[in-house]
Amino acid sequence: MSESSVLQVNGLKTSFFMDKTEVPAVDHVDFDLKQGEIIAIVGESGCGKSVTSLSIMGLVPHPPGKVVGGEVFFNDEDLLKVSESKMRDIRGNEIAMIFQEPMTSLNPLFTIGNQITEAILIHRKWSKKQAKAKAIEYLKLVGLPRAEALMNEYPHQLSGGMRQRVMIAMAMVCEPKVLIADEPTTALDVTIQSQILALMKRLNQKLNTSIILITHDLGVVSEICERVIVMYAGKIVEEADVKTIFEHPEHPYTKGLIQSVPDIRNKKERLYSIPGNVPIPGSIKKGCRFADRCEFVMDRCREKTPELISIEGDHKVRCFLHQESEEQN
Amino acid sequence: MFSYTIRRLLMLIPVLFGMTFIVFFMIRAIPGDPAQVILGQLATEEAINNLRAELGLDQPWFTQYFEYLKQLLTLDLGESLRTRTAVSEEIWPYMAATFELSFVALLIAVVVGVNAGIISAWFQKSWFDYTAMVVALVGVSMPIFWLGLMEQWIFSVQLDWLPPSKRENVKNPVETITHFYLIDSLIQGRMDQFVDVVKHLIMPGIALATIPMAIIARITRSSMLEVLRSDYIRTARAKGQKMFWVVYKHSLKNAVIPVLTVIGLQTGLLLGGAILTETIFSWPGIGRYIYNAIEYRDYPVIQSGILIVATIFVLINLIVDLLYAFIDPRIKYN
Amino acid sequence: STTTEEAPPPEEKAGETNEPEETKDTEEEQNKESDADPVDNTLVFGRGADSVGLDPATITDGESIKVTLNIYDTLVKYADLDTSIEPSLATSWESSDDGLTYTFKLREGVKFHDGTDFNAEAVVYNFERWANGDKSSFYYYSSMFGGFKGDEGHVIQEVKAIDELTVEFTLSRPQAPFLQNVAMPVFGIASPTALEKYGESFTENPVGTGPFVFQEWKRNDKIVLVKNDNYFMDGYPKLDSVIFVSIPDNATRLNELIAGEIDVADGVSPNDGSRIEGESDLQLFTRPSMNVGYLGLTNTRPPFDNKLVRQALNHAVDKEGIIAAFYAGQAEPAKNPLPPVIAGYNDDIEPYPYDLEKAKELLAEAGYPDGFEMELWAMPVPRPYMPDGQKVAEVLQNSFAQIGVEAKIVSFEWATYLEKARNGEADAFLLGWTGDNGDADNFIYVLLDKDNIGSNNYSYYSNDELHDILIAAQSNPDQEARVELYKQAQEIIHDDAPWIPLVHSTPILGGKNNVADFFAHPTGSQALTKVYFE
Amino acid sequence: MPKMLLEVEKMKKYFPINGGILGRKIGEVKAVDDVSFSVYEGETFGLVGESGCGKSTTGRSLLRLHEPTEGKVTFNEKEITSLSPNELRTIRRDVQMIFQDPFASLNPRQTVEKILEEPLIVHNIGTPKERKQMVSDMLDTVGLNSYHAKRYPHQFSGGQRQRIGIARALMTKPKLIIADEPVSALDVSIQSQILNLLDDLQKGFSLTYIFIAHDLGVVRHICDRVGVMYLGKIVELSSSEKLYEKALHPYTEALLSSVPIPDPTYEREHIELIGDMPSPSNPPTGCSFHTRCPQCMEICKTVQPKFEEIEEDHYVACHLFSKNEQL
Amino acid sequence: MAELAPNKAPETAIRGARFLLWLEAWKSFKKNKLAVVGLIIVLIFVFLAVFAPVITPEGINEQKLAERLQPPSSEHWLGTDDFGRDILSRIIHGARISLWVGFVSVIGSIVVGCFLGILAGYYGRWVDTLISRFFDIMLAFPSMLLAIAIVAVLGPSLRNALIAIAIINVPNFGRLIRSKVLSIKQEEYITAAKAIGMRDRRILFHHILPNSMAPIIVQGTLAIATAIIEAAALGFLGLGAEPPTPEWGKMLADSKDYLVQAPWTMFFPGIAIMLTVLGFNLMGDGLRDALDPRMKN
Ligand SMILES: Nc1ncnc2c1ncn2[C@@H]1O[C@H](COP(=O)(O)OP(=O)(O)OP(=O)(O)O)[C@@H](O)[C@H]1O
Ligand SMILES: Nc1ncnc2c1ncn2[C@@H]1O[C@H](COP(=O)(O)OP(=O)(O)OP(=O)(O)O)[C@@H](O)[C@H]1O
Ligand SMILES: [Mg+2]
Ligand SMILES: [Mg+2]
Repeated sequence: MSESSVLQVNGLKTSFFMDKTEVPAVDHVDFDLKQGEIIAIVGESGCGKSVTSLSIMGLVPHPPGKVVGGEVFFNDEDLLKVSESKMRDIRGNEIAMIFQEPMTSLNPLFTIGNQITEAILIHRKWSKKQAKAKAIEYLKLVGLPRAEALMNEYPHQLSGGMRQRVMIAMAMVCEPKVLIADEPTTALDVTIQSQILALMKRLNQKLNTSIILITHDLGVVSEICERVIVMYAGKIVEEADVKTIFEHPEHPYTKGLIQSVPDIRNKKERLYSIPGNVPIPGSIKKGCRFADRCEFVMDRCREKTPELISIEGDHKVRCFLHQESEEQN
Repeated sequence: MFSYTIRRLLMLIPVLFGMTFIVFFMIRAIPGDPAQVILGQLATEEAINNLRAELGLDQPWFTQYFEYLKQLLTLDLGESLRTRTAVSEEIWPYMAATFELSFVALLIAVVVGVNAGIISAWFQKSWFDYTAMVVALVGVSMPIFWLGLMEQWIFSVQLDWLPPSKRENVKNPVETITHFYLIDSLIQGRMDQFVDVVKHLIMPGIALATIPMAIIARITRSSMLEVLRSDYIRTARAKGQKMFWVVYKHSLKNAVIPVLTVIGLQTGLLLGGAILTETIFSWPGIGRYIYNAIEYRDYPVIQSGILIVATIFVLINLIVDLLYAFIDPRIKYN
Repeated sequence: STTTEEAPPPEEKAGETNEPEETKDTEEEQNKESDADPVDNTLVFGRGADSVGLDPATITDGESIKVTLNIYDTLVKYADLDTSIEPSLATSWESSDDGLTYTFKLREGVKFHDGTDFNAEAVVYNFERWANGDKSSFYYYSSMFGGFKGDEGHVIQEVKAIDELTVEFTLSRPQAPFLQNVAMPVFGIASPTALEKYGESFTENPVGTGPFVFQEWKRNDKIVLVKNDNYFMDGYPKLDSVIFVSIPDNATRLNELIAGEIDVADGVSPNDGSRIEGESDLQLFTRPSMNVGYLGLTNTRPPFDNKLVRQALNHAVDKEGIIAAFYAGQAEPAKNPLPPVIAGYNDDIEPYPYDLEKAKELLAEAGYPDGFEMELWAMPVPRPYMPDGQKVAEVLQNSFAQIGVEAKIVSFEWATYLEKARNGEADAFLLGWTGDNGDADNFIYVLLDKDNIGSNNYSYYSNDELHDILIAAQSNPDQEARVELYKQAQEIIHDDAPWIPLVHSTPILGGKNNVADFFAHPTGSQALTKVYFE
Repeated sequence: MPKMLLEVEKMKKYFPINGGILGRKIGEVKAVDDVSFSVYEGETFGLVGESGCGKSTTGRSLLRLHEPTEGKVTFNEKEITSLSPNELRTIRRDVQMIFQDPFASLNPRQTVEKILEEPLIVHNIGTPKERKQMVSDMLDTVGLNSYHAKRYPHQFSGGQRQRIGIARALMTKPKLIIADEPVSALDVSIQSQILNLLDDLQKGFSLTYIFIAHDLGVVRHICDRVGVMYLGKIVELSSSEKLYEKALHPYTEALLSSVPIPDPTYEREHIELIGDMPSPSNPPTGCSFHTRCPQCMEICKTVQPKFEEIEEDHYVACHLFSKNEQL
Repeated sequence: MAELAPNKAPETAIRGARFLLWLEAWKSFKKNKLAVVGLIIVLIFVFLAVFAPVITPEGINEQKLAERLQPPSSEHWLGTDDFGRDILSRIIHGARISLWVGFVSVIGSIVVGCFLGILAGYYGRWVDTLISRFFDIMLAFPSMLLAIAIVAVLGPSLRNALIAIAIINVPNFGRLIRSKVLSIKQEEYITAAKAIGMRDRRILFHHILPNSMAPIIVQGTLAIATAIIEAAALGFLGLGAEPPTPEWGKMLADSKDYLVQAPWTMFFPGIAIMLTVLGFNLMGDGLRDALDPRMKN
């Protein structure tokens, strides 16, 4: 475990068992998260982003899902091996998580106050009063007006943006080392999205919390992240710092993805589009999972799965195009 | 909320009105003349005609119907043709008997059903889940008159543990105050009678509870399963909350609405008189009261009995609806 | 006279009544009761239905009579096990030779439960009350005594108190079964004071002179009677109290008996007889048979208007088989409408043998060589004479089928059943009768005379010759002569075959072993005066 | 100047809110509140705005899928708002819709073939055999194969379903297509496929689009003219070039500055709006944006700004630019 | 999102496309073991019902009073009843009755319920108010009492019991359909259908009704179960089938008195009712899971 790493994921593999066949949703994912860093995991719907984060939290729905391999090191412990009660101590306390749907992620039948203080009282032996004060403090911290009044309100009385702030407050209230945010802004309007992103950035700087931001929006990535992991069909296909990804994408998928986003700054005559569709998980048994949609596909792409290799510093790619050049070098 | 309640109560009027209409004309379509029934087979034509006149049965149906409605408006439920007593006076003991039995049945059904449902959902696909659900299915598939007879045979005839029928030991009767024997025996400090009453309640209670219990267990399970899959449950778990509290605090409250609906409907059915159970266990409840009235063509009793049962049914379901709003802050009736 | 049994059609089955009334007058008395701890010497009598009312004059159903019989006394009463006449409120009586005057000497020192004296005036009061009856009440009075005052056929011309303890009845025409009739429990003498006091609600506040005093009535549930300490029979009653509880379901009632919750179970289904015998702490009571169960054929409906068809069907019934299967042997096959215990029974009649060939021949002769289709009505409720009408119907259906007669079993609710049958809508119907005064007239005239078409003559059988005989028998005070007339009547009936007489059953009751001196009376209602626990 | 195909004048759509003891109307949601615009033949007209601002309601009211509360809609010189139900049905042949959720808008129990054939049946076009041919041609056109014809919607991926939705809209050879967020449910890589397809079809069939979206990038890419909606009103309307170069209305500006740009090197100032859009059942007085406007003035709180043409073909409703006010 | 591999042989494999949905439902149904057990139970009873005359060892009505109440033996597998009739034969024939009552009454309720439900759901306004209130009234009745009263009006017979059961179930279906119509009316594909200019009636029959079928089938299956029990209950009260019809509830009532003496007479008809009802319930559950994707886990 490197010095500043807070979380280290090695060879994580999580599968779903449907009718007794194993469908791997996350397949050998490795990455490091450093202290105070914001990394992004991007990729299209179904590529395994959420499952990765749930695996880290030990919340993969079981059945049908199960983490079948790998390690997740946190505080020198493999989270995949610790007991459920130990894991409960970590959840929400040291690693917190917020979810995509602010509308449905809060329990509609309990007040905001109740839900935030609960998060505190699970982990801290505080009085209700103390917990309440802390909750109000955090509601203010995430920029919610009328924090005291909000404590007694129900989620449905809040707008989407407010709810997402509450979620963030709830996640941060125990001052976790790591915050996993699974598409925290996808359901929100752009104006609200930019508020939330700014908030996360602020919290990251102020509390030095490491953040894993999961998204499919490359714009969001470029706004606040330092490092980017691109996933495709359960595997990491490219990893690099944010500038490199946008300026020198190496994997054909990453390239295609970046090019197919329409930009508000200028009108392209025609958008680039990657042909075909994202494969059904488990449908591709051998070879590169992008092969069917790849412009540069070679015979070997269909036969063997390329490794994720480092091409330049922290820049890693999983593609035979680069493996070759590596090998030649 | 208040105005919603008022509106619902107003809506009750046409329902009850329609009800009186249907009941009134339907029971008069049943062949057989109450005067004849009352007087028996020895009665002369003349005697029957006299009695008919006395009871107002010789009037055209519509006249009789309007008379009846007029009566109802003054909250007069009429007089039993057979016992010549005001229905409003004589109905209470039957209602109480039914309430008491239904309450016990419902208690059993809810406590067992809800918990079985919760545990099944929590440990989905475990042996408990499978067993509980198969048992529940067998429960709903069981003809309860059969179950009742089997119970009697096993527990009172073979094992002699429980009294086979009725509400109390006739030789040691409960002195009635409220007509709820559990309460009556308690407030008089007669523990022996209380135990006796409880013993009498067990078998019919279970027989009556079987079906609602099974239904409640099933609905609780499916409702819980849905809730357990929801995002906010994941949130609760992500906070580090214990599964027990996730289930019993976060999930149950959310899952309870459909369960409540079912409980409301089932309560209505129970109160509507489980005639078969009441017959088998000689339970002097409202179901048999009305059933007998049908046999005797005791029109006022049938009319008022059904009207009261229906009103209670509708009211219970209204209360259930209002309860939703207490449980779920999103529901606002305006 | 008429019966207890039929009149009350609906009442008896799973019937239940309903009353709230009970509570008020109950509570005080109950307090007393719980202090007294009546458990020890209390008899719990389980039966199929609740009573309808407790004013004996107005009731018609057996379940009411079972109770009133224990609250009231009649002038004369039946013996414990048959219908012979014994003194009761009247210690002696005599009749004039022409049969038009009866003089009763009354018992001295008898008091009603309300403390008022029983005397000749009270008797007169009661008879006057009945004779002036409102037409919608007192059915028994009018049917036993030919209507009310002023009616043409009214029998009791006058009832006079000769002195404090002597009453004289003057009849307008001789009535042979007069004493039999007066002994009927429905003519129990009620307290005039109480009658005045309670008016309409007397039926819920009965006051008589009988062995037991009414205490409480919870409709559909139970009636509680307690010992009359001042009863005129010395040392009686032996029980402290009696509780009549209604348990509609036969099986449940038996379970209650086995479980020891009740002491006597009425209306035990014949099949359960063996079960009771099998229990060491139970005993079986049999009620001497005084009934008839029959299949009535509506004589006005084709093809039953054809005597040959009726006779053919008479040949097609295996009575022995039915008795073995559904009466558990507790019955004897019937060949007459009269049960054998009743004077006038014609034992010389040869029953129609069970002979399907013969039946077919008769059918062919009647013009139905291929049989026909018919409806066979089955009673929906158990009766002592027919514990399970449906099953008997099934057996009949099965044997009729063998002679080509396709019977469809039909049933209605009891009230409807009777009404429709009375209207002559049935082809063939199961029914029966329990005698209530032990007189032949109470069977043959009531059930088969043309006068009673539209009433108890459900089969619409009308024969003028028979009518003349029956009327003659009614007013002839000479018992011998009457017996002859009834024997003659039975011959006519046998030949005309308006019914298929099926059985005379011996109804059974179950009781705890320690119940002693319980006499199941043939009329279906018994006084519990002598009962005690061993 | 190209021909005007559709003209919307002062259209309003209020949804009633029921309640009270007798369930009467106790209020209304002003989903669309006085909207006017016109669409020219062959162009793509975009409607953008935050969720709930009334874009879909506007689109649907045009076709009278919601009956507009007030206002006039003229299509091809026919006044849609006053047509009889029968005439309306005929008009619908020429104006078709594509829906946001490609799954929800396809009947799950019909095969693709059936789904596509239905518009033809409804409008009595062709014999069964011809119709079959037309269906298979159309499938080719939208990039599916005719062997897909016998399948059910759930057997397709999101992008393919949206192609089916598009094919259905094209079956009757309409002139105008109202596309209500046709790509917002799709993944980026699929989104670009669909956008390209729409582009191609526009050329091939000489279609006019009304394109509703909340993604400003997509709108920029595909639209010729854009209307920006806020709380039931169009606050700015202009050609897409002008709008993206130099937005006038403070809301548009804020909106544009909030869009994350997939370019980490690109620096710009964010205009952060405070709070959320007010409820359309209780809109603010004056300018409906004044509660969140960074440049709010006193007048904005009371007086509703007029929707005026500030420059050629550039309409704005804002007091900052109001000519009258400045005079 | 699921994409079918495009290189699979198309045309032939996909013939009978209408069936495809059912095929898929069947596949998911097949996986549900309990549901399959239910189906098998139901099929067995259906088989017994259809071939009753062929397979029963004896006729249902052959009374042999001499052989009454015999315990199960090799000759009479389930013993004989109080008429000496073979219980097995009667139970097998009874399957006909119960299934007949179940199916016919439920189909009756569905037809009437659908008609009223569609009227209410589709036309709304006062039609809806009227019909809905009518359903409310019907539902507020204690259902068993209502059935008893109806039978009392019509006279007790199997047919009338069937009618009574059908009547008391009408509002259940009516409400179901109404709510389905109302909710489907809100679906986007209905808007889409309107947008292509489709007439209301076509929308109703081509879109709304077919999409309401699944819940009706599910509810129908479960209702058959209830109907069988209700028929048995009416039979038990003596308000159902006429003798000697071997209706199970009636068989139970008939043998009630023999519970101790000859328990098999009471035991087997009870088991038959329970099994059949269980079969339908299991099947209904399975169908619900298979046809209603929301219930899938
Ligand atoms: N509960 C589940 N049961 C079965 N398969 C699942 C389940 N959850 C996820 N999967 C499968 O795992 C794969 C990865 O899903 P995941 O939710 O991680 O995708 P994602 O990248 O988060 O997509 P999105 O952007 O849509 O959230 C998907 O293909 C999905 O089919
Ligand atoms: N059928 C309806 N009944 C009542 N209110 C409605 C109805 N449809 C829409 N609304 C309300 O009208 C307003 C505008 O809705 P609309 O769907 O047009 O917004 P939108 O701009 O399309 O939003 P989105 O981006 O979320 O699709 C919203 O506040 C909505 O709640
Ligand atoms: Mg996800
Ligand atoms: Mg919209």
